[in-house]
Amino acid sequence: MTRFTSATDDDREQMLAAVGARSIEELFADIPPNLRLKRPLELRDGLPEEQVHDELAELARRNVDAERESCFLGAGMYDHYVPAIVDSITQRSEFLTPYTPYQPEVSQGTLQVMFEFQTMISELTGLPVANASLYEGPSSVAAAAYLAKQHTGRSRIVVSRAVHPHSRETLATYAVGFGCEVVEVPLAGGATDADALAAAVDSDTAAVILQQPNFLGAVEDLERLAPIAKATGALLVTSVDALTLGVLRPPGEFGADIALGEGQMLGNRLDFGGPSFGFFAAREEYVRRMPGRIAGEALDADGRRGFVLTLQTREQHIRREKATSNICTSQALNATAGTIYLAWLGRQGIVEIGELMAKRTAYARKRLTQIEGVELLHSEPVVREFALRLSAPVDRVLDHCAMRGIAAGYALGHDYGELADGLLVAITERRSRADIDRLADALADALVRTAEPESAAVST
Amino acid sequence: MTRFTSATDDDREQMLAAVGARSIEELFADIPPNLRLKRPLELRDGLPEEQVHDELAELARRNVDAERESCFLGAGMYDHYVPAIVDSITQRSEFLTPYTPYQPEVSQGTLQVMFEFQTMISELTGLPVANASLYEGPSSVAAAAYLAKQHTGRSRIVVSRAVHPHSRETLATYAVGFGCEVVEVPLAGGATDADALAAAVDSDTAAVILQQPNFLGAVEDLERLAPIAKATGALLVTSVDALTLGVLRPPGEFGADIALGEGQMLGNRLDFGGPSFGFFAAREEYVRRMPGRIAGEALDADGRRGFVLTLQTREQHIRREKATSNICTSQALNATAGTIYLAWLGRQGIVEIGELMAKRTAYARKRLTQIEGVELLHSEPVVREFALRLSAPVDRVLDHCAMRGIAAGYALGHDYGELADGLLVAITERRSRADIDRLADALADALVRTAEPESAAVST
Amino acid sequence: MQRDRVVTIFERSRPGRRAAQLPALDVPDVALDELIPSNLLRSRPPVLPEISEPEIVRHYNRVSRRNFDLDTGFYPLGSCTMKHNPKVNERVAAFAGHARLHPLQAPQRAQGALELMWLLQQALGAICGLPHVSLQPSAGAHGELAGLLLTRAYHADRGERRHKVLTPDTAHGTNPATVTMAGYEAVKVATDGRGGIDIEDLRAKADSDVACLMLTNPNTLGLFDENIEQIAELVHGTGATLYYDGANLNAVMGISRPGDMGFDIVHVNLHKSFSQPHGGGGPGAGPIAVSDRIEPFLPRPQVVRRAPVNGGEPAYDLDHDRPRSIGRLRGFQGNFGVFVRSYAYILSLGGDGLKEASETAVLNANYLLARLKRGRAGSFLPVAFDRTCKHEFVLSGAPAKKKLGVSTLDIAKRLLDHGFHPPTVYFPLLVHEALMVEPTETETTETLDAFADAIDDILAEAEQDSAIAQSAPYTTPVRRLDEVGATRRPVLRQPL
Amino acid sequence: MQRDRVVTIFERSRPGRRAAQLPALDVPDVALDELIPSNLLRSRPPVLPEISEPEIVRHYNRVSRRNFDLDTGFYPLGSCTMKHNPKVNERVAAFAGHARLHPLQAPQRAQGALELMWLLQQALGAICGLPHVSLQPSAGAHGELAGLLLTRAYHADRGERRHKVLTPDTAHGTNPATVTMAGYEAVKVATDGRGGIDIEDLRAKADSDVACLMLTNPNTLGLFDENIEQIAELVHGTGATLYYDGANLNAVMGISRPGDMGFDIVHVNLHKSFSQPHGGGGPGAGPIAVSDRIEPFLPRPQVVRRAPVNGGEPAYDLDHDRPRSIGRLRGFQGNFGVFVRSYAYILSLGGDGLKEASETAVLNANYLLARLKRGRAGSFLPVAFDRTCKHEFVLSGAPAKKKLGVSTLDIAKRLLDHGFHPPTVYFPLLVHEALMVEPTETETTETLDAFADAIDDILAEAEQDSAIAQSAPYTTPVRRLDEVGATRRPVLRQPL
Ligand SMILES: Cc1ncc(COP(=O)(O)O)c(C=O)c1O
Ligand SMILES: Cc1ncc(COP(=O)(O)O)c(C=O)c1O
Repeated sequence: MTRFTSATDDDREQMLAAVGARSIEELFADIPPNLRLKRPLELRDGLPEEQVHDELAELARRNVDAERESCFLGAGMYDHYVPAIVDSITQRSEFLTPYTPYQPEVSQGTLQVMFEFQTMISELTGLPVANASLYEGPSSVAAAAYLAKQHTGRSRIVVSRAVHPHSRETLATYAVGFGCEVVEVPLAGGATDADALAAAVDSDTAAVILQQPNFLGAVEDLERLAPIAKATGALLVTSVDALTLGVLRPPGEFGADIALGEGQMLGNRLDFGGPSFGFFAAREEYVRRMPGRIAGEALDADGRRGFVLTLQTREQHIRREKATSNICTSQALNATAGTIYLAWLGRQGIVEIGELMAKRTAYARKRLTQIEGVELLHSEPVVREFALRLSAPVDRVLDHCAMRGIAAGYALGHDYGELADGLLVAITERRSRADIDRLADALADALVRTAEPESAAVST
Repeated sequence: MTRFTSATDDDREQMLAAVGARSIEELFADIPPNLRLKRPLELRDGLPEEQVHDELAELARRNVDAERESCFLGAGMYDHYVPAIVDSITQRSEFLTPYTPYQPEVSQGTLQVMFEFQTMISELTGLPVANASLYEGPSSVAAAAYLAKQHTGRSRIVVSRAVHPHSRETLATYAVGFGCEVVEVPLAGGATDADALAAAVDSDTAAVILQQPNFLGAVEDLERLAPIAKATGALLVTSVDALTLGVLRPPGEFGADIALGEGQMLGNRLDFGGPSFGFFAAREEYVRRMPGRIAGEALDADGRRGFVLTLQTREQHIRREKATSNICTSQALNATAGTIYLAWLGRQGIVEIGELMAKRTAYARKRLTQIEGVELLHSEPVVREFALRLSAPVDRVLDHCAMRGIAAGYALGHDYGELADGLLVAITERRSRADIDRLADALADALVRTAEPESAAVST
Repeated sequence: MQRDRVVTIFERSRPGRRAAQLPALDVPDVALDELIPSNLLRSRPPVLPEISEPEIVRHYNRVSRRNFDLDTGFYPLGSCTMKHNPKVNERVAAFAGHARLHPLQAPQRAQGALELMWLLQQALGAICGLPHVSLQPSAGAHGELAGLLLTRAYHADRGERRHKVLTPDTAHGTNPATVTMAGYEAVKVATDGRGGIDIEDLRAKADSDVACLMLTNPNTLGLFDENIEQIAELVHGTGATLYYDGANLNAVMGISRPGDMGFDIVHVNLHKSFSQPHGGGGPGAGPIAVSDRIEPFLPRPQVVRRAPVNGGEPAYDLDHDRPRSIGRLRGFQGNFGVFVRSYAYILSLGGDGLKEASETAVLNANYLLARLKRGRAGSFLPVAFDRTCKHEFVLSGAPAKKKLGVSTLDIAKRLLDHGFHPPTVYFPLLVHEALMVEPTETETTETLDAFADAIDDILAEAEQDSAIAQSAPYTTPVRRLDEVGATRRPVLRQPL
Repeated sequence: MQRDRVVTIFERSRPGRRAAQLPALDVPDVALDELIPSNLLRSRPPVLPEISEPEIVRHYNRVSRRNFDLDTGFYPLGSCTMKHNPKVNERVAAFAGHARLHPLQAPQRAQGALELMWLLQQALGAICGLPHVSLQPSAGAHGELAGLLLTRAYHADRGERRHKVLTPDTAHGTNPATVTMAGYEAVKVATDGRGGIDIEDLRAKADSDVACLMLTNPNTLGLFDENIEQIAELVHGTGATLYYDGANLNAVMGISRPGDMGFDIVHVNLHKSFSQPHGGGGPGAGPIAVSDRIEPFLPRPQVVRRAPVNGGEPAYDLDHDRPRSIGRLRGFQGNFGVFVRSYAYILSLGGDGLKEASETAVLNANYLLARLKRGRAGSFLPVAFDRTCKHEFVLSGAPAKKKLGVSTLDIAKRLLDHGFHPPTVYFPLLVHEALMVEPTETETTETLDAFADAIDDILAEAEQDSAIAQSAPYTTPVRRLDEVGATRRPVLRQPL
């Protein structure tokens, strides 16, 4: 008997008797004998809880996390502080352990949070409708392309090279399935090349996908790009960083049809990349094509206000092969964390955090580019992340900084062959001026040392 | 406005208007002006949550806790594993945030847990009644002495020198107040000297206090000591380690009048010594003199089963200067943790953990005494803790072991001048055979090195 | 559960209140429009709530109490495996070494995380009987999509283009929905009299244009398809792949392996068989296990173990260099936090424990079914296919509807008043007025008995007065909601 | 709240079930009676529950739902300062560096913990206006005992033996109870017409046999004693000490300091003013702050800061070498986990924030009082002393009882049906049918308004039909319980 089960030998006997079976094996008689596993699984024996704890603690210790070093890594996920109320509320079994609110009468908690979440996302993006979450950022980009294809009947997706590489790759993966050609618009400096965009968009273009701020941290000139993107009737899809939307003009105001994004920065842990959530907002006209759960207000039999899952005829469990998406289990608890985080941040906080990041980022950008061997990769406006060029091999510089307890940023060369000397540096409200100054020192030091011969450098 | 308050400037104005005051200061007009603090408190400015988190994390990092070293420290508190359900249940706001269950109709949760706790303590100790918790171990010893004094009208308390030094010191502190003489019975080897006990007990003796297992880890021969202790009508008070009561005969079966103890080992964190809880069980005849809250079953107006605080006429809020104790706020949440832990451990587990500790302790005792320079301090039977004599200065040995990531035990010399070479080593289910073997290696190594001249030793 | 009036967080908001306090500005102040052109700046802050910490806590605490949850009561939601979520999993997932690890941390500084993923891959491979695992998919449906994209890549690699994917009529909705998203045509296969695949129908449809057959086994009727070997042979004969929807893996862990049954691709719902809490609808994870011939196409990056260098520890790495890969399905490495919990779960149970879990799940289901059969459910809610079930079973409420006038929905709603979460209803579609009951292994016989009694009570009550069930529930935070009205005039956000 | 039938954990127990799984025996097996004489061994295991983890979780989850809690609703329990408990405090207290630190760890390896304690001592000293602090006492009453033992030691040191301790008739029960435990005789001092100490009565009783006057200021009527300077002079004139029961410190933080008022010894309830959650009745902590002349007698050990060696960091230590100390009051160093939370709270608020907390606490109390006065409470529940109150106020239910036939208890019970925790009732004893209301600073005006409305509704209802309140509550998990019966035939444990 495991510690999670209750059937004692006595229980088993009594239950088998009630079933009319002589043995547990008999219950599996319908499995052809040669398909039955004749030996134990190749797994270790079960462990007491404390040993499970200790083994996981040992694995965790072998990771250098953002508690142990000063983390300037971003590129889609960011080391923001998750307030304690987020954990204490999401760990309540009432939110943690139920499933999708199929029975609204006993799921008003989850449903109300969804409704509040949708309202917040709608407010942030400046678009009237939002769903209750998707898996995460990049797959939401692919979902938007699918919507655009279904909606327009067109088969080209135009995507800026300044969109997150993971989003572009995911889009490409999905597009092979639903049958779309993906066309990439090059960069001009740090931003999307407007002329190339104009050239790329044609009458078979279902969607144009941009990112704000883009992967290199640049604030795209959406005022200029939006009309170009929409010129031929394509849907304008913007992938946005929700935490910048206290200061940046929301996509809805630029005429975006869909705004979506990664939700990790909203009260979710880094968790080595997941689970987090994707959000997805759109203009009214797309609501019946949106993927994912949507909560709506409803009245009960006594006229009391409540909430239900609504517009379910979009969904796989009703429409099956005609569904607008195959998504079922999504990321409700992560979106709940996002909701609590946004309530915590509040109307003032969302602006303040954007301003704080923008000002610290400006400081960091200036401070770091004063270092010999460091220059700006682009000079576009930025909010929370910016790109540099280093005069020494980026990976070696990163290793040097790591030895000093600093994750200095992300090497752009992983994704952009043409930017092999590029470093992407992210700033959050957790990275103080002192942290930035320490990064500057480490970077300066690393650049000097990595200029030295390898052997000497290694001995540090 | 702090982040925990809601009164905006507008709120304040509106509220002041309702009160009919012009300013907040006016509300403090009754404080004589020269008693008003004219300057800010000498405290730092308030910090954002994340900075509070970071500062506390930094302080925590400067402690070597049992997650970071192999901990053989015991002497009253032990590094047992606290199962995750204990935290997840006690962190539910329903248990965490209410106060003493003064309104039973909306406090059935707390009251039921108290009732279950009392039942478990009663079962463990073999005594019919238990209260719902006291502060912790040593002050519970003092509380028992106070009860004995009140009950018998006598004024001598006889305590074995094998009782925890903190208990003896606390007793001495309290006894000055309630006016009792405290008489100590010496050790004979590792246990209480039975003859000396017989000599110490007289007709003015209110209580005899023994500890099981005693501070040196020895299982006292209560069968022999109990009749001696009770010979003149004194109350026999035993301080017990609850986690040994799956294997050790319970105090109630030896005729103890009161059994009490420290509750930390029952699902409570080490927490550098607190908060934990004290438990207190007694024979029926003392129930109306017991200190602390007691829950009892009761029926409601509709005949439904419920629980209430009962026998409150013992308590300070009813009886004031005639109360049997001054205790008010106690350690309810810690006792709740204890209740969950005991439910988790269960009828089989309480025996198994005792047996596991006893067998590992036997192994460790044998293994360590094979080391050159280590010998048994006593050879009494032990369950989870035992005492050694070292041939080198204990503190230096401990420092050496600490450098190897091992807290080797507690130096008895702190409390027993005559045992300056004594080391007390504790075993829990967390200390594996491999840990014990590592301790043996470290100890052997330390004994060799501390025999060397100081300077050489330090360079390790 | 809380029955108070709905108040949203926005309705609790008052101008000027706040919970967040951010670090003070510690760098030179600059006007924002000196940094960013003002036409790209927001003119009016988004209307988020203004509320203090204590009030946020109270709000969500109160709201939470309007949920039914697994830690409070029985939740036999068929197909969802609502088993206990061990609390230690939450504890280990919260370690800073996991929770605050950046996904782009260099592999040499994330060895613990990569090893954990590798160990989980190994374990899932062993359980599924297939050698290669990708943890990337975010849920079951995502795993299905991966499976069909893998199928496409496999066929393409062999120079084939196939257009159809077969799914049984009992399939979960995600199966056909995925077929469409993956650019295939969904073709339904019929169910035979014993609740398995109708072999004749399959034979008729399994032609060379079929790319894949997606199957659940035990299927959504809770029945093991005894003909699985024949099915596999048939499907493989056409050159198609065989996909295993692992939602029902909880019935056969350590007992029978999909790989041995002949499946090429399997998805595993970590939020079902492997105890990840359901969170109100996620997060979950849908790792896939595949056979050798599918392996080259697995998503990128893949967690690999590199041979030890200089006799040291083996090194774990992310392999991006997979030229035939279908590519990424999402950002970063997958739902790592879910992997931690499920790996902890597997460690807790071990091989024997997993097997015992499946045995007990099946025993509990058969016991509950036997109990129900003996009562009024025997006549009013008969089991759809009268065989030994696996971890769940499907009842038909058609007789109850006809004879008593109470529908499956009515019975489900009335169960709420008895303090139980209802089973899955109206699925699978094949069964009229279906009630799909999955007790899981972590329930006691006492709970199963109480549930059977409640069903019996409800039917007995309906024999007397069907109106009671028809208007149930009565004791829940709200009563039946007007879903039709909600769809007709959708209110999807709060007007502010 | 849950209204289901009571089932205890023992009643859920079934032979053979279990949750705990312990590490396997990894040392040679020996029979237990080879290690320990069999007459000292237990013959029959204690009857603890036998139950699996999922069932334990469900049990206590369900049981928990039968509690009213601060995170769900307003809890104006007078004298208890039920302010919000910041969640970050729980987070930082759980760090392994705190939670798994052994109390006997060598000071050089526990520097963080000792520094934290030292910083908390400093902060409490600053708030109290007294230079020396001991954190040892476990709660307020324990602090009181410490205070009287210090008083005794102080007098003894001067060769004096005094026998009496004065407490006002409004004093909390712990004050006189402590007096007795400390071996003194409790002498009551009367209250004057403004709710303060009756100076004449005090003068009459303050003779040279008085060891101490224990005072709460603001007192339990919520009123600041304006004559405190005169009182201090009078008491000090006799050579006695002046003890400050700090339960009401939440009214004056940063505004007025007990040390400046002339108090020699102060206890602070960390579970009141400093936000430690109340836990259903603890844990708390009752640190004491004292003046120079009391310092030599402080409990042992004391956390001290030693001057930096070689210009390094200062070292924190436990000083056991205090020859005039009263000794220990408990094991180890006190309720360290509580210190972590309260220190985090002080860091969160800072000096200004603490002052604002007190200001708002007082404003909220006066506002609520004003709101109540204006309604029916004005005539049926008049305030006992009509002055500006501090953080709380006391109403008298005597008129309601007389005119409406509803007692303070009835009103309290009826409040439960309105979703509020009642105020403290029947304390202080001085006030007939007392209702002691402490809203705290963390409540909104909306909540205060709603509470005032509820009181008004209850009184209005009682004007129509007093029987309703007399039999309240109706909506709680249980209704009024037979406390008399429970005392008469106590059932204090479950028979097994
Ligand atoms: C049989 C079956 N298949 C597939 C799925 C889809 O899995 P997920 O919800 O994880 O996407 C489910 C989940 O409900 C299911 O029950
Ligand atoms: C005025 C007053 N004094 C003393 C105490 C005793 O404090 P504690 O409960 O912490 O022992 C209380 C607590 O209720 C109180 O309100």
